[in-house]
Amino acid sequence: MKLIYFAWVRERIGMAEEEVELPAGIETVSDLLHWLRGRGENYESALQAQDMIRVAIDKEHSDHSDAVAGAKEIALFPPMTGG
Amino acid sequence: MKLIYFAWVRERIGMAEEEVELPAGIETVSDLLHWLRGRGENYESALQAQDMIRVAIDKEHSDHSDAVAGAKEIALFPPMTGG
Amino acid sequence: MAVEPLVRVQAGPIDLGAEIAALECDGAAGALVTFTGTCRDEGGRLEALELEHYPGMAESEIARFAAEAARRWDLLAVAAVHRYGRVAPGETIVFVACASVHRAAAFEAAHFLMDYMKTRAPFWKREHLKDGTVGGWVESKDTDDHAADRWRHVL
Amino acid sequence: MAVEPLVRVQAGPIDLGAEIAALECDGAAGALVTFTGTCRDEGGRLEALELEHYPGMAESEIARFAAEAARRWDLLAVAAVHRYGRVAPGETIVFVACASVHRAAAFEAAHFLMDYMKTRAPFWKREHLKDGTVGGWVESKDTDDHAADRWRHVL
Repeated sequence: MKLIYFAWVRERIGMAEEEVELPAGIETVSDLLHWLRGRGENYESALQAQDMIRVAIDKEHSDHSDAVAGAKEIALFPPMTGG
Repeated sequence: MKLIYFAWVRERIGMAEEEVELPAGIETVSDLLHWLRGRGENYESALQAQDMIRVAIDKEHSDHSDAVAGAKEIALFPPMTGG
Repeated sequence: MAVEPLVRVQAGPIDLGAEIAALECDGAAGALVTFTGTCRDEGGRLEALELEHYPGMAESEIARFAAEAARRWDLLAVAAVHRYGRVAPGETIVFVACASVHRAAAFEAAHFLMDYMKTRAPFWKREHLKDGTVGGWVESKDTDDHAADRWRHVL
Repeated sequence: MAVEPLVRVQAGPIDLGAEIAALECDGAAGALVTFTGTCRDEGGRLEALELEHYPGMAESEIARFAAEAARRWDLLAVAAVHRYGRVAPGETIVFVACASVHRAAAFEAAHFLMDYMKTRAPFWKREHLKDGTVGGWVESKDTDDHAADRWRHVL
């Protein structure tokens, strides 16, 4: 599965995207965020304000309770500031 | 006092403006409208839907109950359709 | 500090690009809302609209609404331009622009200004049809009066 | 009959005149409302804004809001253009236009579209300052979320 990061989430993690193999038991976006935070300081720093992280699954806005099964690309980013 | 007419009020009366001497007892716009309607068919045809007639005294929107004393120019016209 | 509204009543065409360019309000504005009212062709029947106006009062009334908009909302620029005389289908009849730091202020002020222009600015429209006849005077709409009325309760 | 929204995400400047001219929606439209969001100079401190975006999703989300606006209101044309990359003070960041026979529809649809662009289109702003430093990422505002939320109750 491809993970893609934007703005300060990208900067704190230190990369724009990566391919990951999710371990068994990661069912929701929330599970994914918890798992990522355990992968290192950089992830923890980017994702610790977990409620603030916005998520898109295959380029559609999604909730933390949504399932990740079948997703090709999950994007994590801060609240948007366009317009 | 100068009276000035616009749109179908002007057309029905048959002139764009005129000078009039108001007789004693014409105190309000409403009095003026009633007096004008007695001046001829053309005025009656223009002003018979009296509630619909809009009024400006010296280029400011006014009510039928407003006093005409001291006015230099009174304009009578249909509801506006600008914009 | 109230802005100086830019108000014009004119017989010639309204140049949108020039009007918008003239609004440059230094580096402070973030949001600009414009309204453009265009002469419709009424399904191809219309040759032109004739706009009668009350010279002097047209300018002063529009200036009054524009100043009221600048008083009610935090605006950095206000412009209102209205044509009179003959206007062909596709041409602009009225142009309103409001600039602000906040988009809600710019949207609301421009909407307010247009609702008042429709019902209180002394202009009257008459249709000239393609078949050579002069159509009737355009009737005012209750919906326009209601639209203007609702602003009495704002702020 | 829904209109086809015109949606673009681009690195180059937005040409207002050209965008408005491209909106010509034959003789039927009467009311055109445009919104232009401009890069502020933040009291002279700002060198440029850097706009990061999510390619693909930016276009598809804006197209989704534009289609929703066309579904909710009776529109004859909808356009939404958003820049990404570096934007200098005074330059346009975002342009939205809605045309309708009715001015209220054009005003509301354009306001709706902007409120959603602010909170749901995947763009992030960062400041580059004149002193050479890179400022922080611009923080989102609760007021923007509330502005977008209120449209949930419309219609």
